[in-house]
Amino acid sequence: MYSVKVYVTYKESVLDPQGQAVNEAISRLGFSGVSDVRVGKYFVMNIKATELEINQKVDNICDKLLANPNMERYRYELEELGEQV
Amino acid sequence: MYSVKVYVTYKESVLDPQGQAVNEAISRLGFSGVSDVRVGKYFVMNIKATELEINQKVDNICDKLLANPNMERYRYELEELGEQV
Amino acid sequence: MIQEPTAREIEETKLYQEWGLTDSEYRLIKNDILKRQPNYTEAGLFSVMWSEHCSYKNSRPVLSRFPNSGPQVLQGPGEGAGVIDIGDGKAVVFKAESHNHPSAVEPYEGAATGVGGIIRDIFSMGATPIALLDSLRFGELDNERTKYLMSEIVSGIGGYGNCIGIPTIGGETSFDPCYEGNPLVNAMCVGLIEHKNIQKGQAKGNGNLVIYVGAKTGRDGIHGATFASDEFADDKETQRSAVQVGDPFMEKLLMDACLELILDHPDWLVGIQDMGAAGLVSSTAEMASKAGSGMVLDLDKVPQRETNMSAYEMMLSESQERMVLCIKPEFETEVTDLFKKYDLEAVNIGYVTESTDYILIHEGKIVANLPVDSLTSDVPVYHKEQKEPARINQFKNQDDFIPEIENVRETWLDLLRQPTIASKASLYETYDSQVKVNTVVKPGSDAGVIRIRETNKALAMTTDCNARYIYLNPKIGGQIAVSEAARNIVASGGRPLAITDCLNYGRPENPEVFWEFDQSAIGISEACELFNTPVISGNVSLYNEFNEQAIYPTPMIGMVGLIKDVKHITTQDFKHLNDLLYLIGTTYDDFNGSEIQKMVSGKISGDLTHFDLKQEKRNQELVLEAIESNLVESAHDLAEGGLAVALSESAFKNDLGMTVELDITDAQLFSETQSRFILSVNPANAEAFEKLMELNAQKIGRVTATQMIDVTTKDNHIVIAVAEAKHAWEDAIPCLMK
Amino acid sequence: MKFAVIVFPGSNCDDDLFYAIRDGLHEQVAFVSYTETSLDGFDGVLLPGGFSYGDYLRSGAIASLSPIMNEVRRFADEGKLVFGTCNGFQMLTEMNLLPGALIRNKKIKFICKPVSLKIVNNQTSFTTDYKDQTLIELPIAHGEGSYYCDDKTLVKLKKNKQIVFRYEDNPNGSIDDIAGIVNERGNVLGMMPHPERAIETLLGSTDGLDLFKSMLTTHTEGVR
Ligand SMILES: Nc1ncnc2c1ncn2[C@@H]1O[C@H](COP(=O)(O)OP(=O)(O)O)[C@@H](O)[C@H]1O
Ligand SMILES: [Mg+2]
Repeated sequence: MYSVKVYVTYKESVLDPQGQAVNEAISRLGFSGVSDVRVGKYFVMNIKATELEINQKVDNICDKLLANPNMERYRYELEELGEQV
Repeated sequence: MYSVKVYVTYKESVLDPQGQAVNEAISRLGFSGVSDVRVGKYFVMNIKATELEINQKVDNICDKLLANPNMERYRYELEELGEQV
Repeated sequence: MIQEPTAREIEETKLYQEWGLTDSEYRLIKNDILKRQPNYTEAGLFSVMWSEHCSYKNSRPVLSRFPNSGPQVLQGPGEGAGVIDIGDGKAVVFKAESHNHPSAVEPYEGAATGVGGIIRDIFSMGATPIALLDSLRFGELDNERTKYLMSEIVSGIGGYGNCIGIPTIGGETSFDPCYEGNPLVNAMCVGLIEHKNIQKGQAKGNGNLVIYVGAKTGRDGIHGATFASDEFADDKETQRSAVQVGDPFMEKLLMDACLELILDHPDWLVGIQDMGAAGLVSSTAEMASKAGSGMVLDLDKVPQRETNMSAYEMMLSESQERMVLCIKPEFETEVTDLFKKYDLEAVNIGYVTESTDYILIHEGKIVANLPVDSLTSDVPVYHKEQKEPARINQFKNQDDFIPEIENVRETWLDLLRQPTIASKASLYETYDSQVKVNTVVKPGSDAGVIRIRETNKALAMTTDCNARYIYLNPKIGGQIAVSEAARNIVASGGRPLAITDCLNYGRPENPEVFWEFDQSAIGISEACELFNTPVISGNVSLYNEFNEQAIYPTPMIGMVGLIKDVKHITTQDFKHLNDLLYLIGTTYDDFNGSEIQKMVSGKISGDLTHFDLKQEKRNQELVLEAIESNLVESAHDLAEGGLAVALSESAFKNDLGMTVELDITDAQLFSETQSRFILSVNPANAEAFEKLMELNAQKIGRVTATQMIDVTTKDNHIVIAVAEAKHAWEDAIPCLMK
Repeated sequence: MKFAVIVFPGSNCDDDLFYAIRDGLHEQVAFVSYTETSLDGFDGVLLPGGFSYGDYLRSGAIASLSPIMNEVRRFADEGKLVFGTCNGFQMLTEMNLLPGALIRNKKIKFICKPVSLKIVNNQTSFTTDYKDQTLIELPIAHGEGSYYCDDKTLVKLKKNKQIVFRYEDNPNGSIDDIAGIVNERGNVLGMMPHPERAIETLLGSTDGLDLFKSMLTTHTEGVR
């Protein structure tokens, strides 16, 4: 069993209106020197799989569902948990 | 200058309907063994600050804006970038 | 930086072909227009402006069939949207647009930006948008992809409309296998305007300024982006055209700011236009060309979201939420300040000239210099070859389909479960249909209705098209599409004013497709002539094919009607016990192309018979007269699924039942003969009503409290609990979506 | 009585509230921009629905940082009447003028439809003109309207009778069917349904009018 964290963001070239709005709000709150805010999605989940399978499985789930290849990219982190069958 | 990544998730006690929906969608796609999906937000930004200030600054931004303490928690990672004044 | 190919290379490698220009078009540009080889930027401008999408070079001869004038028409096709007078110094502005291809690739954003685009068309006329409608076509809901597409497309439409705060008050959704790989997403926006505020997209007056407002330009949706051929691609990522992402929040600010400028400062403004397809080039070139002016643009001033954008990319980018203004130079600061108030950038990017040259400057150099009309009005027009598809003759010669009904009760319920007929509430309940508090009739009746404040009037609006009929017989199908829209308006208490359209077809190079296109346009024109509903705006979407299989020809009709007094607003729902039920129109065996034909035989075939435009008009006039004489409690037109479906739908909202006796066969309960309505009438008004209708209304029964649908035909006595029928109808789509 | 309707970038039910007061209640009403810093001369504040700042980040979050909101807080602290519907409710929780938070509807989707509500406390400044425990019908139109609070807060809300409206048929997964709550002092109300959209018979319902009448009653007869 793995604990999997997936991070999905828009590609650089895609407009991120939410990131812009958050950036402006941070400035308006009086914090200076903050730039290039981008907002993405973050998924945490547990996945049962062997060491051999896990990467392919996560890639598959990301490609098919969690990230939209037309506009997003993703990366993930794996953490092996104790065997819990 | 720091590159800052902030991760915001619902507290455990808060129901996460989006996480559930994603979990169901993953199962429907035919992937088995996936559970406890939670969906959160992920922010990437650049912040100009000294080593002394940066933690407090990020904490402040998170407390005041990026996370709502009534229902969310956050964590972050810092990466120092080259000086770019 | 990318090395752009030289003018010579473009000609030698025929790069222009990849962009969609033919050899003869290239020669025309080189030999007759420029008298030299076009450079990279220029060739790009021509290729996008001469595309079918921008120039209508293939569809123009067909569109010229449409009637588009009349005393009520204040603005016909040619501007952002058409404008129709509704009295009191007010006018209604509307247009529809398709976003089929973007939605097939990227359903949420494709649908959302489709809505965003059509809204800009409306407020660029100076009108306040008051309502949105949509028209959707999907494959069958039997696979994950289609479910995903529908769910995302509907979310995208709602996401944009809800956020900007314009109610979505109607639409249509239907399902046929031909749309599986190529769903249709058509959106319509309706606005209200005072005559004196009507704007034009024009850039006139030597020295007047060209102002860019709204979102920054990125490499979004750049035309074909075909030059990603590897020799130019240092960095593939940035070469590929990015998906357009809508920002309804930005558009709300842009809309409010533009309307403030138009309404409060008419003296500052000369012209205004949205940036739609082919963004900056199409908007600015059209504005100059319409005014007979020239223009100089300095592209270094264009607000850019990405670095190192070429002139080509900036001019062709389809980044959303942008507008172009032409203003008087003495008000530049005032205009900039007005937009600043809304946190928007307004940037002076050029000026109008007396000549008719269209000149672009980038990094201090002239990168394009063309006669402006060559991009807009001097585009070659093609008369495409036509050929009647073999199926048409086959359909004409085959026997009419007549279903055999074994269990009429089950058939009735099964029909209510067909996705095309079933309740669409699970879709439209995700749309805010009431924001701005003017919605009198929300989705769920024949037409959506918006009242007009400060008057007693209201506007009814609908989108309609039964593409199956058009597939069987495009000309009559075209007549029916307009008639059905008008019937929905009339049933709601309105008088049809005019139409807009989205003409969705396959490849125009296929002579059979082109024949369908032309024939259906003839049918639409004939109906519009008769109903006196000119075509005041519209949109053509060709190349709707998947695996070389064209969609059904689908000319969506968007119609707006005027309700003279809010008292006349009528819905389809039965209102009171004991009201009498009347059927207007005669029922024949019309099963070709019907829902029941599709249901029992899995496909459609045959010709369309019995339809008579004059009879249609006559029936509509009678119904409207009865409504306007306050003799009608509810009115519903008969469409897919015929009488059985219409009776059921009328019962659902208020959970009232009915007893009905009919001199028709069981099968005819499901016949789709056109030109029919069901009206309910208070018994106290029955005499006056019958007198008015003469022999055109047949009393068929009354509304009961039993909550039963109780119907007797020549063959059978059918009893179905309203609740059972309603469950079948309401749960069908949510069940399929699970 | 003079009402302020606060307008934020992206508000879109500001007109709805304006008309409810002007044409429904026949009292004075004016728009006040989010950039203003004073509410002098106003007797009641209305926070409209819509999508302030596009609902980016969290609905209501960015708007609640606007300059006018300090003044709204002061106004509330003085015991004057503050009402937020939909996005306005979300702002009030973001500012902690009301406890809890509004999260994504249980079924994820945006919902626009009329819902049945029970008046569970008619002793508040916003509900005196309703009969206790009656059912009314008001439209909802939201995607993030599921009311959430922790157990301790819920106990407190019940004990103090702060729950004002409950859904009969919970449309969004709100805890304890909560549709609207007041603060402890009773002068700040937030609710997801839209009373301002139920003011005219022509548009289907007048069940929302009594809420604004109650505010007027409270104002003329003194805060209870
Ligand atoms: N995609 C949609 N968006 C909004 N409303 C819709 C949509 N699809 C269907 N509706 C609504 O559902 C109701 C029934 O639609 P339909 O069966 O097409 O009506 P009709 O046959 O009278 O044109 C109408 O009120 C229509 O506006
Ligand atoms: Mg109808």
